[in-house]
Amino acid sequence: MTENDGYTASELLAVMSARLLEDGQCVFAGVGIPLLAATLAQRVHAPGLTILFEGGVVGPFVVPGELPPTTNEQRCTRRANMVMGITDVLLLLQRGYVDVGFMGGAQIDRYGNLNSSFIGDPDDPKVRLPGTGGGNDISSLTQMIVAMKHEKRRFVDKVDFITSPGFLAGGTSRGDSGLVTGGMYRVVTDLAVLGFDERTRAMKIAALHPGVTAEEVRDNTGFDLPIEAQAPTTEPPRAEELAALREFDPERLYIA
Amino acid sequence: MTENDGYTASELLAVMSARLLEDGQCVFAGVGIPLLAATLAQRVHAPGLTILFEGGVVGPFVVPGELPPTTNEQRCTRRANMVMGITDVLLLLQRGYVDVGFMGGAQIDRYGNLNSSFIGDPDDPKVRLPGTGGGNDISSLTQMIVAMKHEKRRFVDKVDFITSPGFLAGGTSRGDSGLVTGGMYRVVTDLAVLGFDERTRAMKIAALHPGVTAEEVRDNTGFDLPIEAQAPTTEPPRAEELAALREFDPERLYIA
Amino acid sequence: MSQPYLDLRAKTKARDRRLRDKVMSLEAAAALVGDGDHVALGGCTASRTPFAMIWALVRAKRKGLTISRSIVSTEGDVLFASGVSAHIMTSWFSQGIVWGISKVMRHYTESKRARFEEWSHMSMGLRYRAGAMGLPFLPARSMMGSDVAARLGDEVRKMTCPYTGEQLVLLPALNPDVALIHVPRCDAYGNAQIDGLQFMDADIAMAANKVILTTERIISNDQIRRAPDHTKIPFFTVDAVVEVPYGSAPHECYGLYEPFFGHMDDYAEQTARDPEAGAKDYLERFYYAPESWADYLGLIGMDAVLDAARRGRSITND
Amino acid sequence: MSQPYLDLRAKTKARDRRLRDKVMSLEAAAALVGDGDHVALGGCTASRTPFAMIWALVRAKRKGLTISRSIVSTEGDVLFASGVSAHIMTSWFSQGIVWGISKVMRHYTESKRARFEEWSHMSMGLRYRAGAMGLPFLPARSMMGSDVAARLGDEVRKMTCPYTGEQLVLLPALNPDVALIHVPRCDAYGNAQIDGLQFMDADIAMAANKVILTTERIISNDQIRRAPDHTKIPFFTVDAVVEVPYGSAPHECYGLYEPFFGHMDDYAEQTARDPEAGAKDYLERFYYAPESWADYLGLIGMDAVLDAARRGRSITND
Repeated sequence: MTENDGYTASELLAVMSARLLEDGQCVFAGVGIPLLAATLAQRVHAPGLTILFEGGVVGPFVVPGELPPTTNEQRCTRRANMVMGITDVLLLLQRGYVDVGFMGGAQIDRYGNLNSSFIGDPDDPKVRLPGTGGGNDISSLTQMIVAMKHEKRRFVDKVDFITSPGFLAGGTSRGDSGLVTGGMYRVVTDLAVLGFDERTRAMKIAALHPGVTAEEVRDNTGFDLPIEAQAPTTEPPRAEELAALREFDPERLYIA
Repeated sequence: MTENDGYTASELLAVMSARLLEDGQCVFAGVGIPLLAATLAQRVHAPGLTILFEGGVVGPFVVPGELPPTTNEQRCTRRANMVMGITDVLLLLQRGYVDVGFMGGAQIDRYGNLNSSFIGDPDDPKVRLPGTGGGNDISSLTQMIVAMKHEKRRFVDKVDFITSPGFLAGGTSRGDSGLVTGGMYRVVTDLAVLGFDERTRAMKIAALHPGVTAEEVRDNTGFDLPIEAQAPTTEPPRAEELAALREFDPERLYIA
Repeated sequence: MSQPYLDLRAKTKARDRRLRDKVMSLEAAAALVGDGDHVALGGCTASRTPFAMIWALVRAKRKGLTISRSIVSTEGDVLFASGVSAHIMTSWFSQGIVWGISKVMRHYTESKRARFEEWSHMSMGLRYRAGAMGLPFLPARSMMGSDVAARLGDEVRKMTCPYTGEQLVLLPALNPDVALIHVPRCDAYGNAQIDGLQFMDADIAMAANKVILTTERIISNDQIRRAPDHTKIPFFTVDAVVEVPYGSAPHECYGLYEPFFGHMDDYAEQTARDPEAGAKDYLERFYYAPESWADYLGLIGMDAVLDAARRGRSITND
Repeated sequence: MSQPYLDLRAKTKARDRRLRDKVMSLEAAAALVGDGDHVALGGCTASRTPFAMIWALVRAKRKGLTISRSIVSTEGDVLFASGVSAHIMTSWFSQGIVWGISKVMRHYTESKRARFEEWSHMSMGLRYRAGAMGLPFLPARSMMGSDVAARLGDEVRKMTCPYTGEQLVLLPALNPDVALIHVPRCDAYGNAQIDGLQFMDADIAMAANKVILTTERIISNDQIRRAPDHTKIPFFTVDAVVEVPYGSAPHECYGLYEPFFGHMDDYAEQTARDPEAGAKDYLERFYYAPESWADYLGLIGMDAVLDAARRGRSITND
């Protein structure tokens, strides 16, 4: 994926994940690609999508060219229906008002567990990452879509640290831990759309992006990644999708 | 106590209980005499008294002649510093911001337990009373002042039902039940000011109102009521106190 | 292990939570309440009581409702006497302290024809809040030692705090089937702004499985979006919006009208003489006879409406 | 059995909670913070960060503070690099997502000279809320199964719900020694109004044993009393009020100014090159050298102030 295809990897990510959002849903969106993709979905095919930001914002309209630097600044409240406290907006997840959580990821494993805390041994880390933010709560309490770059160092057999729970050790282990709802729904990358096996809860290829082979995906994945029978190829980003994205992010903060 | 003394029993109650409130305290006041007495205290000797109403009101000034019918109507918010939710204002008691709770009572026993729920057997009551309101919470979570008419049917050996806990069965039983703070401080009646023994937690006469004898108090009490050594006689209501009261309640809703 | 949480989530997921027009008539909204439902009422005592919706439910002859509210005033009498409910859960139940004990409440509860289930005021609030938070309970330091808790039996459990060894009571969550809430203004989608006293309304709306708002007026969504920090109830919790001016009469709506004291005095007098017949007569005259809410207000009287409004609006006069 | 609740009550009782004038200088307010205190910060990421108070604490060479906040941005770097704190409790710690990972945070934590104790975002909120409610903990359905909870050991307990048999985590209350909160306006007594994003501030104020408010402006108590439903923090929780225009710079204050992006870009670049020396140089230039908060703002630059204000005020332009 390069500029040669007419879009960047980030644009592809934003478009492909936006398409997974359905009209009428409440989506809890993180900053960056998720915010951009949710806004895109709202403008293109899901006008009844309600966006929630963890800063405490319900149903805002992000103003083109004024993307907020995080979900905790005034820009993300523009033309919102409601602003509430952080704890209260996170409790909407626990109460069940949120259909889908949507965030980026630094490192993910075969069961969809996300790590945004430590690279290496947590007691003596190579890199101390910024941490969970709302990630742990969102992924504990609702169904998840994750958007991230497909690189071998990011798709690892076992994350160094489970910051945001996916299916933990697979099978029924998530439910057994006390997390009786939610779980990973899709991981969207610049190469493919990934799903999870109903029983084992292991990651698998659900769809390939245009021009990408299963082999290429596996080469960029640190664990064995099966492909669904008849996994389709996704439709390339359409001109209107790309135009909308570029209108939102003219400074290319997130789509570069 | 009659109009012959220049004041009614209710006026005496309001004045005597107002005097127990100290400048700088936060008082959680019920409607009726408590509201009136707290307002009186604020105007006469405790300008730094903060009044809280269970409707969710912090630091109001009650407007003379517009006494609210309950603590849940707009009149009790007049010139308040803050209005918050009911649960939140009650939680101030649990957090410890409130120095004293102040309410009326229908029936009280020797350990200061209050009944405002049932006269007779709760399963087959002679009278179903209106219930606890905030009473149970206030008396569970802070130190209490209770203002009530002194009648034998109200001062009973054992209440039919403990709506608002005083010292329960006396001694350490209140703390043992899990109520680690609060407890009865004073009961103010139209005959006397009553306190509680430090050890047994039984009620006793702490002061007598002008012209009242210990005998007269006992005659109107349904249980044995000792008198403190050197229990003083209270100072009669002063003209300024009565004038202020009558300014607040010109329709004599509560002071009749 | 019971699964009320999974049931609650499933019900919530099945609701249409889009930003959509929910404006309807009182009668259409009343049809959203089913016989036997647990119905929570917003407001408190004589403030923002959802009287117009209660009026519609009485007229629709709804049966077997369990009612919950922070404090119950005359609407409890009406619900008992009309046969709409024989079970009210609250912390205090009477018209208001200046009118003494409700004879109607006494009549129905002492004869065991109806039940007044008593919880402490904060317990009611924490039960709604637990429901709003998606929790099965909230802990508290109140209610211990008293007969209020004892009478509720297993509904109030105790625990020892694993951090401090302290005793705590646990208050089980309430997730009402329906909440009826009266607000001064909201948009057609249900974003509601509430001035002044908030009571337990935000928690009740968040906890309930269905919310019916009655509102003094409907404002545009654009007005909501200009002050999103004034929204107290978000649209996605709301299922119906009904515009009903003076929708809390004869109780008050903050900043708009105070209680209709004359009407409430008359009601108290009439029901004190004969609770059952008095209440029935009252229902006949004010609930069944009028053809519309405007007719009902007309029976209360234009002078009374204007007087209540004058007093209500005076809150900001000084 | 420990007695943190009785201690909390005793501390609260000992505070002077009267409606009294609490206006003082930044320096006098800084003296209310003791070495070793647990200090909670209001705001979130780059919003309403109490930077003026942090600036004063750095200048006063306060030591050994434990810091807690919902999300920590550049103020965390400053607190580590200045030696004011070596222990920060939060859910996310870096300047902000557009600037990548904080090199200063990495430098101090990876070398074990400071500790970043990680809790989930909602857990931080519920810990403050438990403290605000006078409870020893609040239950929740988050944090289970993850290494975030596991790493916190006994601080996160589990329980089985006695009503439903479900597993719940318990989050222990936080009652900070001091809370530093920046608000757009409050009166001299500490009644604060906060527009827009509320974050965890109301809970933090209610939970803390001492509250220092910095405010863009002090308004009269009369203005507060005209709209008591807009008060978000009540006066009796507040111990000090300091008027500091642009008191969150270079972060934002809702409706008044957005973040000073240019300054934050420069900071990120300077600390990325050499976290320790970069941060020390930054502290030297912006914290120790200026004689006053106005001097500090002057160093950031009048153009930057005006630009941030223009952007901040534009929120209601459309």
